[in-house]
Parts: sequence; structure tokens; C-alpha cells
Amino acid sequence: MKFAPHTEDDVREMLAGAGLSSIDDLFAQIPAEVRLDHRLDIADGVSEMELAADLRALARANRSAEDLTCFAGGGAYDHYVPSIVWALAGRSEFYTSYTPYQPELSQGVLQVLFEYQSMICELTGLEVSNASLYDGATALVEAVNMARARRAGRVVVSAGVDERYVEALRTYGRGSGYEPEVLPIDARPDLGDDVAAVVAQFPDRTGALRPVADLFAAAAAAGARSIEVFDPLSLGVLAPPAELGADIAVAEGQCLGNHLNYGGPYLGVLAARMEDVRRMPGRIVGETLDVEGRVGYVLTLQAREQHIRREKANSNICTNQTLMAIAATIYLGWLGPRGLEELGRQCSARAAYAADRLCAVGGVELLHPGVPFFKEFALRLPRPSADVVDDLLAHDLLGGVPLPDADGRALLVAVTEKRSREEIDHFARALAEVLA
Amino acid sequence: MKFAPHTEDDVREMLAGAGLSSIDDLFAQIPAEVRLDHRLDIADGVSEMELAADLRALARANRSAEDLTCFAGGGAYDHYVPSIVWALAGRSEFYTSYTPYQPELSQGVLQVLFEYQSMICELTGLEVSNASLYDGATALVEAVNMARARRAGRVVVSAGVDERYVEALRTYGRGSGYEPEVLPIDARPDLGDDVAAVVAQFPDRTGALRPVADLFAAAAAAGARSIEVFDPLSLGVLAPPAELGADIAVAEGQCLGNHLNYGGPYLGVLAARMEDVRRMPGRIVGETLDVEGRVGYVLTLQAREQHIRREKANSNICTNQTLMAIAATIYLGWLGPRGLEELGRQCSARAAYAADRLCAVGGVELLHPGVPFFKEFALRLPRPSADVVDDLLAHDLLGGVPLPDADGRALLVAVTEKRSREEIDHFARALAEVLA
Amino acid sequence: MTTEGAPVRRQGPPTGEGTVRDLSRPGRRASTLGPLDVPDAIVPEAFARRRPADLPEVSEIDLVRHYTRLSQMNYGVDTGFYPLGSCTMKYNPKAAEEVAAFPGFRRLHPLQPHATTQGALELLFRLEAMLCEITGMSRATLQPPAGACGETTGLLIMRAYHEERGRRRTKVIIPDSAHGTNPASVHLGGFQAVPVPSDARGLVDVGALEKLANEDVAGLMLTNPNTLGLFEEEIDDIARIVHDVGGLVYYDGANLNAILGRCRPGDMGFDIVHINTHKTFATPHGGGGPGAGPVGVVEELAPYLPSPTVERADDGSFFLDRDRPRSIGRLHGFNGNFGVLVRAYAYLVAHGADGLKENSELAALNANYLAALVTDDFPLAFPSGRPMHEFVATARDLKERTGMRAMDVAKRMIDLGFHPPTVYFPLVVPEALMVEPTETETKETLEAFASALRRTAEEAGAQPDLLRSAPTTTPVGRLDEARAARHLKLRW
Amino acid sequence: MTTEGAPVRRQGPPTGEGTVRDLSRPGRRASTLGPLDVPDAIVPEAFARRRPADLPEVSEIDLVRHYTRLSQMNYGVDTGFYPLGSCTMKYNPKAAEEVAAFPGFRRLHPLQPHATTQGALELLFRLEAMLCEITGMSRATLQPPAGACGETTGLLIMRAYHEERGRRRTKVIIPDSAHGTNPASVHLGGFQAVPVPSDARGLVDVGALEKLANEDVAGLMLTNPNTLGLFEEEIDDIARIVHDVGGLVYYDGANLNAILGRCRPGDMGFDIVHINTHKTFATPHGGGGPGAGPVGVVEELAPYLPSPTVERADDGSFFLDRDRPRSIGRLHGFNGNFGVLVRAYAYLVAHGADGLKENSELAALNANYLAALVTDDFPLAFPSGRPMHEFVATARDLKERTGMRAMDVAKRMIDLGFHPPTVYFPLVVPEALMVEPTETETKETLEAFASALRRTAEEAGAQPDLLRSAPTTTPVGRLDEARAARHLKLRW
Ligand SMILES: Cc1ncc(COP(=O)(O)O)c(C=O)c1O
Ligand SMILES: Cc1ncc(COP(=O)(O)O)c(C=O)c1O
Repeated sequence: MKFAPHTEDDVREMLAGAGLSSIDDLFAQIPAEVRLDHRLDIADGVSEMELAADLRALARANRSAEDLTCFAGGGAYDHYVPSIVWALAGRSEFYTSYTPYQPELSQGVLQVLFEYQSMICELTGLEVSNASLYDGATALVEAVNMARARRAGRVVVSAGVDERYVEALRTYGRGSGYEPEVLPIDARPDLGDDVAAVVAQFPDRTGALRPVADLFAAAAAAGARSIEVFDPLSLGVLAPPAELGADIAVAEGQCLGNHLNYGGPYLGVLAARMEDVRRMPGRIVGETLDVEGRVGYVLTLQAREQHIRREKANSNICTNQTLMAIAATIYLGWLGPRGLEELGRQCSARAAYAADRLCAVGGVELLHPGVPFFKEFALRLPRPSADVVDDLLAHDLLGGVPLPDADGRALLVAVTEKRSREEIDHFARALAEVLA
Repeated sequence: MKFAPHTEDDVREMLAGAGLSSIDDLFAQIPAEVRLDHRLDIADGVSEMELAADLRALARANRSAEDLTCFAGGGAYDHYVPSIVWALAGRSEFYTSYTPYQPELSQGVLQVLFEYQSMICELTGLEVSNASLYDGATALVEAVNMARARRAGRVVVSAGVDERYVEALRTYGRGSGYEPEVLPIDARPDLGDDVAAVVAQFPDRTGALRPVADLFAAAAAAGARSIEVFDPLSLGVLAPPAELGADIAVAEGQCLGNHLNYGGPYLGVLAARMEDVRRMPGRIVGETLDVEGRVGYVLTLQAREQHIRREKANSNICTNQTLMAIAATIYLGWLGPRGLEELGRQCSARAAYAADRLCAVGGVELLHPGVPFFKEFALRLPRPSADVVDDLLAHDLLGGVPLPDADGRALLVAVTEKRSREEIDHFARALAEVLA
Repeated sequence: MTTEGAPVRRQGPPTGEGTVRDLSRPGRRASTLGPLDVPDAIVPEAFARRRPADLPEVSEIDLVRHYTRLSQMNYGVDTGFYPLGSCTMKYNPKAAEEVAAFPGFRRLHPLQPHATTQGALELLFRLEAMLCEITGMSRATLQPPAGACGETTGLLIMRAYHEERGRRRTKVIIPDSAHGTNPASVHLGGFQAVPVPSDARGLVDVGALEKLANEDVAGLMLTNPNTLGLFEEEIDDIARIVHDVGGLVYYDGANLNAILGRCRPGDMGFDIVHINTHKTFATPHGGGGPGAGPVGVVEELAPYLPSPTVERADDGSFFLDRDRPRSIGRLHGFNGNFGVLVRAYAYLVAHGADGLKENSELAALNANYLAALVTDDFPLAFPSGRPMHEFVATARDLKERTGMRAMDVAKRMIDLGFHPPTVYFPLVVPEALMVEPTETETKETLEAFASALRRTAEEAGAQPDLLRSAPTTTPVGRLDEARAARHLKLRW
Repeated sequence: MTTEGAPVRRQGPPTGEGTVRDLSRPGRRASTLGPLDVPDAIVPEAFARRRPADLPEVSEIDLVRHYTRLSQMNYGVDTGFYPLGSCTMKYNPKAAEEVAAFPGFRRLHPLQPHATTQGALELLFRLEAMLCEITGMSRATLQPPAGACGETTGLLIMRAYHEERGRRRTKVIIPDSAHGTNPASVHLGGFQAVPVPSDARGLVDVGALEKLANEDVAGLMLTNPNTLGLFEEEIDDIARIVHDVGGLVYYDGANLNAILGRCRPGDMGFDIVHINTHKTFATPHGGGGPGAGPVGVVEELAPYLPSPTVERADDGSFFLDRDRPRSIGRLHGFNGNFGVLVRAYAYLVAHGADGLKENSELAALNANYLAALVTDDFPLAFPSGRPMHEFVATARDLKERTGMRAMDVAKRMIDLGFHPPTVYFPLVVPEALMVEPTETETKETLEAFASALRRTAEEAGAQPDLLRSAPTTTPVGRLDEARAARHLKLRW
């Protein structure tokens, strides 16, 4: 395929116009020693028809949630994506535009982001939201950096936090100069004024609902920032981060109208208190007036950002996940307050039903018996969970996500509003079979 | 699902505003005897999620050209549809608009249709095109009505015309008062001044390229209108209708960027000479000026149409296939003159190769040996072609369209630019197998 | 506030967009095809094209920008309120678009073996059953690609019915308020259209009908509620009168959205019914098409339905039945506008019985509420009857008072941010404004529209130039249609 | 003629669009969920939300119209020329959008067993190989979701590399013309940013660099061609100087679109390279994101690459390798922006080796042709060097002559129908106008843009108000950014 429109005449005339005699002249300043001495070892270009065939073949070499009934979660969920979300977020005026540096030409994107920020504040009960970060894990990293910009101290992380998120903290911490300290579940933390941030996840990495308020209260007492990792779609039925005492709330926003996409592009959600707004990473949209007093929207507080603050900036994020935030805004508008609540109820009811049916299978029990959960729960299996997941594929089931817990015999099962009783019953029967 | 936005308060306030006390009052004027005495026997409504599941299941119960390698033609072809076509024709400002009765609000659709008419004229060599009809078969019916509006005479149809098109003529002819007379291939027609129209198809229903110029010349001599059924995608390499002496040219425009869609929505193409423009059916877009002298587009010559001419109109068409004409315009813009020619060459080359390979299979021969063809040709098989097509499904092949010819042993094979040498070779091997 | 009546402005100075040909440069090209991996072959010289077709030569980005911009020069239901009377411009569900695009539907060839199209055939089978239940008919064809073709179908069925009975019937009666397709279809059916006048109420003049009814009459075509939005209360008598002379009664389904689940053409005595899925069942109008015009008939007429029909075999499988000796034949090259029918099926399944009934109720509520809001300035053409899903108002008085016509009001409404209603139809009403809000519009939208409409009435007296010079906010101003017809320019 | 510079006007009077919340009415709702076919269950009281979240309550059509209209208030590559310097706003192929939407990609869960994701893994494997060939690196990670994250990745690799060798390195050198993400990333990598000045040619001052280079230096970050669009001709010396003190050289790939197939960072002595697929490989910017920032490294650094990497087993199957003891770890929750990487892969396969090379050639041709057209009014900031794919002009003289600033020129360009270039970057250039036309624009477009730009220079003297009051053709006029920061209103 070829997208450059130049005809031979164009090239000739333009070279002349630029005072050049050949295309090579354009590259004359490249020293001979560094010029590429061979044709790139990449196959010849193809037509659109061949391209589509190549990618169709690759896509078909996968077995996705389109073919498998998906009970996998662990931060990415098979919630229903209503057709209006991408019919609208997919409008080319949105997706082919750049970061809104020229606000008068970008009121569309800017206003949607303002609406996004407003809805995230409504969900979390916090005062400010930014306009998106890369994903949930990096949003947590940014939240910790926010806290450490205030007090360059220790970072205490509850063992209930997703292991991939902790991994990310460990990675970025090497550069920022901290090592996340993992706090065992229910352990009494000793928090002094050397602690910058305390992180907890609710529901936790096993789907369990464990109180975080006390931990956050202790953090507050120590003058540290409390950071909650939350599930946006739990907030129709579960208490919002602000109520639990979180100063900063971060989440993986994939569940808000975004497809699974094998892990990305997803949506990093971050909300905080107004007093921390100048330490917040990423773009922030604000309302203002134009010369004639009409309401309009702009990127604001840019003095925080890398392109102005440079090495003093808390974050280096530039390109973010705006399009996913647009999708999330449309999705939340589609849900509405009652839809959000109904969805939460359905998830928890279906998860509860699934837990009952699956635990009725011989040798299967809850990893944390008696601990309440929302839409996700962990099972203890008689065999390594990875093998069981492999066996379930034969029944067209994506049975869940294997956890390291219980020496690899733990399975994390997620149940969204999409999973019907019939599908759950099928799962139970299949599990019994593969464990028989 | 529910799309009506009314809240209970809305309903109450609006009833009051309309001076009514209940919804039933709105239907009071319906006589009791005719009121429906039961709830419609239709299942309860479903959520979008359930709707998508229901239709996905139905779609999967089909085996389409997505799963089968398609050699079927007979008026509908598996040409490649470039992604820009529906990315643009699928813009909601186009597809959610009505017939452009208010031109100032509809310059988008009107201008595209003007471009469409222009491109159809370029393709056919004729002077005027309308803005679309239902499909190829009904376009032929309309063309015959045009001719008979000029001279209410006989309708002579070459045996080379698609049998479904002849069927359609027979159907509509009952109302309009004619019976199409089928003229055997190569028969010398006796054409007097009682003949209104002579119809020929090029390439013909078996894909064969048989001269039509003589027939059309004879028609002209008799003062009848010559109507050619053509293949739009043949016109990069085959002589256009005007050159062959056609007064009116009609075609199935599905091949112009429209999907197979199990037979519709397709695109009825009709072009004619300026002298017949006032007898032309359907919408026609014309260029004009606005009050400030700016160029703009409107529906014109509406005096021809049913909404003004009523029972004196030649046609009753109102809703047409505008969206398909928009797709065709974008597709032709994508092809361009050189793309159109290359595509034609590829089709004929691939068809020629396919014919060689398939005729190399024992017992298989061309139905019309020695007769040249374009992208489609007819085979004579040793077994009923319908059975062979069924057997080929096991090889993931849609082998073609069975023809009644040769007592059901004829198979019409279409080869588009999409069919690779490898696919054609696979077809030949599979055919050998099923015939072995 | 409401967004209605306040479309936003786009960037850039006002100006039109040249044609795609203006972008053409020799040698440019968007398309690429795969390499030719078989021996080249050229068509015989005798048949070869000599001069390449002079199509535009442009790059892909040229096409994308040109047609994106043209789309932005077009008003659709997705941009705002679209109260075109008789057109039922309701919201077109995106979900229907998504499911219709499943490859299993979109890439299905019309001539595939039945074994490979069971899903499509089952969908059509189910859709036919739902349409029969909704209309009270016993069988239906899904082949007609639009309402007008449905009318032709119905009239050819009438013809076949009478011919089989050896009757020579020459006339079909239609109300003077009928849509243009009705008389045109009558003509195409080989009949003569005989108009029956409307009475003072805007309903069929039953007395006049009685006089017209005789042995020459093949049947009657009627829209109910009629094109004035009024229910034909004497439908029983009307049907009886026609049946008594051996005629058939045809239901033009354009206004079916008014009565879903409340009453059915079949129960009113209609023998043949067409449905416009692009009106009642919200399949998108596509800027003029495609649509679908299924036709239902009473049992006695079923044998005449077009060929093929969708049938179910004893083994439960579905097939297209072409063995129909008494059928009127084929009205479409293949199976009708299947892609549109998929959307209609989705719409029906999504709503279910109660949802459909509620749609009609709220469509009527919207029309009556809006009528009440504007009637002081734009009185109903026939005030005695209660409108159903749409109403016809008249600017007659306004014209007398101010000289401003319905067309001026319509153009001014554009500047106020609204698509105008249908104007000058039905023909029996002078300065007609035919308003069909549909059920998917909000109370706030109706109110904003009403105040805009009332504002035009005020301006017609105070600032007539605002109307006369309208529209001024569109890419082009009022266009010279007479000029277009006089100096025909139908291509570049 | 060309359509460039002439966006069309939309219908309707100029006015903004309220927020979706302004459309909210208690009781309205767009969503429907399936019936609950299992026993209901409610969360423990202690954890329950008490007050429902105050989200808007709207119907589906409200959402569709609101966001359709907002989209029309936004300018994209699909609406017109978008010459933002450093951003590479080239045409985003629709074909890439189509293939990325295949359910087999879009509905793949990140934690599925490898047996079910072989197609996705093979795509990533192939993409890594192509990126390595293009950049001259030996391995690459596809995990970073954007360029800035790629920078962090590179700096953490630098840190790990030096730490493993027991060296305490504290400084990273960056040119004063560097993009803001560079110093910010240096900081996040735990280093101190040391600026090296540009010389009179706009290139790294090699003499100054030599003085800065010492045992504290972990490495150097460089964009080449640099942010002035000029090729760092002494790149050999630069790399040598840094290597001689044991440092590593990092390539910021934002300008890779200038040199594809002509030269490679690896051959210039770079050790680490990031690529912005949303620039060079035309994945859409999405109004600010998503992007993807793959990072390639030389063989010696491969062990430090983030975990997991995509590997091929002896049986030919692909898997995600998490067993990487020397890896810096994980930079993203899952596998990076896979959906974006699919588009980048499609772009590379579509173009092939020659297509990519041609893109860079024509990108440079467009930039140089356009520079020549505007240079009389807007001279190059550093005229001695030949710009490559973009050029930085300055409005310094214009400001002195007329008092009009680069910002005024930019806003006036909007009224003339164009998206302005990047302004005030790089910071080392006063009144900078940074123009990157990209290779997908036509000669006519460049000429139309050039005459518009020259017109602003003329108007700056003759009719400065046209610039001062611009833009006037947009939904809102010039916005008060100071006010936005002073009176923070960040939510409704
Ligand atoms: C009353 C009436 N009858 C018939 C028709 C024709 O239907 P179609 O446009 O689908 O052919 C229409 C369409 O506007 C109509 O309003
Ligand atoms: C020179 C340069 N470096 C780095 C970046 C940051 O890349 P990203 O926006 O993908 O994070 C940019 C983006 O504008 C850039 O122009």
C-alpha cells in the first residue's frame, strides 16, 4: 500500500522548488559512515487485500473471548461493551486528532475529558481527576510518585494488591529510589513519619472484600497518603474510595467500555484531593471563558507537566490514553447511576452463584472461606490451576487466571454481568469432568 | 432495549399539556371492534447483550465467504471491499439522513450523488445517470418502462440475459402489459416498429463475451431502444455500453464496494441518453446556484416523479439505494482509472487460469468452448452441478452457481481479483476429488 | 438546557467543497491490488475498451478528507431532531448496525446452498412470523426493497387474484390525500387510479366511496392513520364497501408506527399490507435508501406471494421455495434487502411486544403534545380529529397575514437549528406542515422545536427578511431549483 | 483547486454544546441489562455504597447526538492538514483500524494460556524483528505504552547496566533543545539531567559535550534528526565521546520518520532506541493517546529488557518469557498497548522496506518544499543546515516588525482553515513555528498552507486585528488559559 500522494511530476517540481536536484540531496548531511549499506531486510509491501488476509490468519490463530466463555479477570474483564461506545469514540474527528494543544480546534475532545473527570470524581467521591494515564499499574506508580513528591518516604503496600502492580512499583521504584514494602494481610503496620504512601486494593487481588479503612486511618495518623486501587464497576454497590479514607484512588479503567485487547490499550484512572492537584500527573482539563465570555475548555495547570517543568516534573507522561477515556465517558453515560448499581448487583449475584456451583465440585473450595467478595473469587483446586485452565479449553472455557497462591493450586474466577446461569452451570460441569 | 426517553413525569406532564388524562385517550378514535384484543404474540424485549448473542448465533449458523473460498457469481461477486468505503459511507451523517428534500441541509449526500452520476456516465459513455435504483434486475425493469413510455411496444430479450432478470421482467410486465420475448442466442431477430426495447447482456449470463452491436444496430434501425445489462467492473477492459450502441445501460452495482449481504442491499445502476432524461426513473441530482451565486446541488426534474406526476409517473420508486451509491462513489474514487483497468485485467487473467485448471479435470469442459469470457465462465460437469457444489463445501469451497443449462450439469464459476493461484489450484484439486 | 436547536459550528470559514474530480492529479491512485500470480490474459481486441474511463485520480487521504467533510455538510438523525412527516425519522439503534455487520451475514452470497445459509433463512422465517403477528396477516414476502415496491407487489397480487377468478377489474380507488407512490403503483399494476375525496374531517368520504364502488373496482389503497395523521374511524364500512363489490383492500404501512400492538390492519379488514422497515422499525434511511417493504397478505392471497418464499422442511431445516405455480413471480434480483431485514429483526427482538406497543403510544403522545404547543400559530388542517403519531398543520393564515409561505418557515427553521417538517404534502392541504416527531425524542426537544416554530410565526410579521433570506447558516443559501431544471447540469 | 484550507461550515447557528449532565433527567436511562437468572445477592452492609453516584441520566439518542456533535467540534487528520512539528500527524490507514478490530485480537484476554494466543504472540514476535531491523538493534520490548515510558525504560536499563558493573553514575546529558519528556525521564530514572548547549548550527556543541563527559555520566539522550529537524552530523564523535567515558547513548525516536531505510540508530552508535508507533508508524493519536513506545537495545543490554519478552520455543510455538533474572521488571500491567501494536504491524507489512524508505524521502521532500515556500516571511531558526522531515521557523522578525507573536499567527491560521504548526517548541528558538508536514500531504495542500501562512505575515502589518481577534470561525474564540489556571474548574 502507498499513502504518499506524490506523482513523478510532483517530485520533480518540488525538488526544483526546494533547490535540489535529487532525493539523495535531501540526505546529503548524513555522514557516509552511518548510511545504511543495505535494503532493510523487511518483506515487500502488500496490497490491502493481502494485508487483511495476513492479519485475519493471525487473528484466527487465537481463541478469544469471542469463542471461549470468559471467566478470566485479574484486572481485565469481559464486561459487555455497548455498540454506541465505539460507534462514537470511533468517530475519526476524535481518534485522528492530537493532544488538544489548540483548544479552539479541540473543544470536542476537551469537553469529553472534562465530562470524564467529572464522572470519575462522582464515582470515587474525590475532588479531582486527571484526563487518563496508561493503565491501572502505571496509575499506581504515578500515585506513589505524587505521595513521594510530598514526602520522600517509604512505600508500604498491602499484600492484597495485584502482584503485577507491585512488580511495576518495584521496577519504577529503582529509578525513583524506593522499594515497595509488602505488608502481610491483617498485619499491624508500624507507620512513622518516614512513610510516604500506604497502598491497599479493594476488592483485593483475590476478589476478597477486606476492610481497608483502618489501614488508611493509620496512614493518615502517620501523615502518609492513602492510595486505594479500586474497581470502577464495583462503585455502584461498594463504598467509594473517599469514604474509605483514600487520598488518592487509582484503577484500571478497561472495564469502562474498553475491549480486552490482549492487555491494552487500557485506561489508567487517577483521582485525588484538591490539595494534591499540583502534584497530579498527566493532562488536566479545566473550564474557562473565551474572549466573548463563552464557556470553553483548555488543558490547564500545565506548569506541572514535563514540557514546562522538565526535570522537575513529577511525571514524564505525554501521550496518554485519551481515546479510552472518551470511551469510558460514553460508557458511563450509557450506564447511568441505576445501570451502574444494577450492573454491580448482577456481578456480585452471578459471582456468588458461580462460587456455590463450583465449590460443589469435589475437591474444590474457596481459597478464603467466609471472606466476602464482589465479582471475583479465588478457588483452591486439587490440581495445579494452570493445568486445569488448559483442560477447560476443551470445553470452550477460559476458566480463570491461575494464582501463585496455594502453591499454584489457586484459581481466580471472574464473573461479569455477561455470564448466564447456563454458562456458569456448564463451567461447573466441565470443572467436575476435568477434575474427575 | 428501550429508546424512547420518556420518564413517568414526562408522560404525565405531556398528557396534561395535550389535554388528555391517559394514554388510552390517544387511541380513543380507534373503533372498539378493531382494537387488538390480545398482547402481540412476540417474545419480550431483550437487552443489547442478549440481542447481540442471538444474532451472533444466527450469523454463525451460516457459512459465508468469510469461511468459504468464493467462486460464486451470477450477478453478485466477492470483490475486495477496501476499508475506507464503509469507514466513510458508514458516517452517521450519511446513513441516518433522509432523502435530501431540504438541499441546504443535505449538500453532503447531494454532492456525492452528483459525483456518482458523473462517474457512471464516465464508465458507460452515456450522458445521464440517475441516483440509484433498487438493484440490477429492477433497473432493467425500469429501463424497459422507459422505452415503453416512448413506444408502448414489444420487449425482445436476448437469451443471454440473466434468468432472474427475465423473471423480473415477466413479473412486472403483467402489470405494465407486456410479455418479454426471449430471443435465442444468435437468432436473427425480426424487429418492426412495434418493438419498444431490445435487451442484451454483456458479458452474458454464462460470462461469455458475445457481440451485441449487431442486435443493437437492428434495434436502432427499427426505432427501438437498445438496453444493455453490463458489469461495471468489466469497464476497465471491456468496451462501454455507449460504444456498443446501447441507448440505456443498466447494471448490478453490488460489485462497487458493496458487500454480498445475501442479495441486498445492492445498487441498481441506470444510465441513458440525454434525450431520454425526462423518461428516466428515480432521483436525479443537478448542479445549481444559491442566492449568492455559490454552487450547490438539488434533486431536479422532480416533475417526472411519483410525488408530483402521481399516476402518470413512469416509476413509483421513492426510497432508493442512495447509501450504496455513496459506497460505489468512494470505491470508484479508490480504484481510479488505472485501478479499474488493472482490476479488469486481473479478473480476466485469473478466470482464464481457473478455466484451464478446472477443464484439466477429467470429465470437465467449458459449456461454450471457444467463446471468450471475462471474469466468469460456465463449465459442463459429468454430474448435476448442484450436487458438486454441495460436495465442494467439504473442501471449504463455494464452487460456483449451478445453472439450469445442460440439464443441470452446468456450473457458473466467477473469479475475482481476490482469488489467488493457490486458491484456484485448491479448487481444481478438490473438483477432481469430488468428481473422482 | 437541551442540545436541540443548537448544532455546533465547525471550524473554518464558510465555503463549499469542490468535487472529488477537482482533487484529481494524473498519476495519483489510492488502490493497490495484489501481484498477478497467474499468466496475464487480455480480452479480445474486438471487445476491448479503447479509452480509459476518466475517473478521478486521487490518494486515499484525499478521499477520506473529501467524504468526511461532505458528511459534515449533511444533517442526520444523529445530529438532531428530524421531524419529517410520513418518514418516521426515529433513532436508528447502533446495535442493529453492529449485528448486521457480522461477517456471517455481510459476506453471505445470495446463491449459496441452503445448507450454508440456515442462520439467514431462520432469521427471515422468524421475521416473517413477527410481521404477520403485528399486521394480522397470514403470510408475508420480505423481497420488496422498499414500500413502493411493496405496493407494486400488492397490486400485482390483486391483479393475479382477479384474473384467476376471471374478473376484469380496471380501477383502484385511492384517497385524494394519498402519497404519490400509491397512484403511481396503481398505474404500474395496470389499473386506473380513481380518487376518492376526503370529507370535512379529513377522512375518506364514505358516501363518495359508495358511489365509486362497483364491479370495475379491483380494490382500494389506504393509509391508516391516513396521511393527515388521522385514524379512518369508518374503516369497517370502508372495507365492507370494497369487499362487497369483490375488491381487495390494501394497507399502506407508512404510518404503522402509530398503532403497533393497539390494532392491526388484518383486524380492520385489510387484505394486503406493506411495511416500511425504514420507518416503523428504524432501519436507517441512508440518505434516501436502502429500505425494505415486506408485504403481508391474508391466507387466501398467500399463493400469489412472490417467489421464492422461506419455508421450513419437516426436518426443521429452512429453504427458499421456488416451486410456486400461482406466484406473481420475482420482484427483486435476489432475496430483497437482507441487510436491512437483519436490522428490522434486531429492532423487533430488542423491543418485544410491549416495547413496540409503548413506541406507538409515545409516538402519539409526542405528536399530540407538540401539536398542542404550536397550534395557536399553526392550526391543524383538520382540527376536528385527534392526530395520532403525526399531525398536519397549515401556514395558510400566516401566508394571508404576512405573505410568508410554509417554505419560508421551513428555511428559517434551519437557521434556528432544526430540520424542517415535511412541507406541501399532503397536497390536499394548502401550505401544509406535516410534523412527525417520533417516540425517540425528548420533551425538551419538542419544546425547543415548538418555540422555534412559534418564533418564525412572530418573525414572519416583524422581520420577514429573516425568513425570506433563510437559510444563512448552511454551506449554501437557498438554492435555485428552477435553474437546476432549466439548465440541466447532471454531471461534471 | 484543493479542499485544504477550506473546511466546510456545519448547519446551525454558532453555539457551544452543554455538558452531558445538562441533558440529564431523573429516571432516564440508556442501558439495559439481561434479566438476573440467578439468586440475587447484595454486598455486606459494611462495604456498601450509601449514596448512588450522581452520573448523568440520559437516553441513548441523547448520547449519540451529544458525542456526535462534540466530535464535529474537533479537528483531526481526517478533516485536514495537521502540521504539528514533532508529532508526525500523517494519515492513519483505515485498513489498520479494520484489522485491529478483528474479534480474535480485540477480545483476547491478557492472561490467557499461550496455546490460545499464538496468533497474537507471532504478531508481536514479527513486529519486534522488523523494529530491530529498522533501528539496527538486536532485541526490543513492545511493552511501553508511549514514548515517554520508553524513555523511562531506557533509563532504567542504563541504571541496571551501570549498577551491575558497580559504577555510580549520576548524570545524563541532554541537549538544551530536547523535548520535555527527556529531562523528566532522566529524573525518573534517578539521574540528574545535564544540558549540553546547541551550537550556532543548531547541533550539539561537541566541544561543550567533551567538557561535560566524565565518569559521572551514565549516558546521553539524543533525538536525531534533532528537534530542530537537523541531522546531528557529528553523531559519530558524539557517540564516541559518551562511550569513551563508559556511558550509553539513547536515541529518542520521535523523529525516526526522517531516516527510515536511510540510516539506523544502531549504525550511528546508539545503544538504546525508543520508537513512537503513533508518529512514525501512523497509529492514530486518539486525541492524546493511546500510543506505543517500543524500546530496542544492543545485544549487551538485552538481558535488562522488561519482563516478559516474546520468545519462540524449539517446537516453533511462541510464549511470554517471565524468567528473566536480570530484567528491570515490568513497566505496564500487561503486554503494553497491543491494539496499537497491531496497527503498527499492519503499517509495516503494508509498506515493506521500499515503502518505508520512500515515506522518509517524501516526508523530507515535503518539509523542504514547504520551508522554501515560507522562508521569506518565516526564516529558518538555523538556516545553515538543511531540514529533514520538519523545520523550525521563527516569527522573531515578524514580532519585532509588527508586534504579532507566533501565537497570533497560529490562531489566524485557524480562521484560514488550517491547524497551526507547533509553536514555542523547541524552547531554544524564540517565537518558534515548528512545521512537520509528513509524507502523506499533497503538493497542493502544502502550497495552500504556505500562501495562508504568508498571508498572516502580510496581515500582521496591514490588519493586525485579524490576528489579534482570531480565531473567529471556531465554536469558541480565543480562550483565557490564565483564568482556567487561576479559577480551577476541573469538574461540573
Ligand atoms: C404514505 C407513504 N406511502 C408510501 C411511501 C413509499 O415508501 P418507500 O419510500 O419505502 O418506497 C411513503 C414514503 O415516504 C409514504 O410516506
Ligand atoms: C521529541 C519527542 N520526544 C519524546 C516524546 C514523547 O513521546 P510520547 O508522547 O509518545 O510519550 C515526544 C512526543 O511528542 C517528542 O516529540
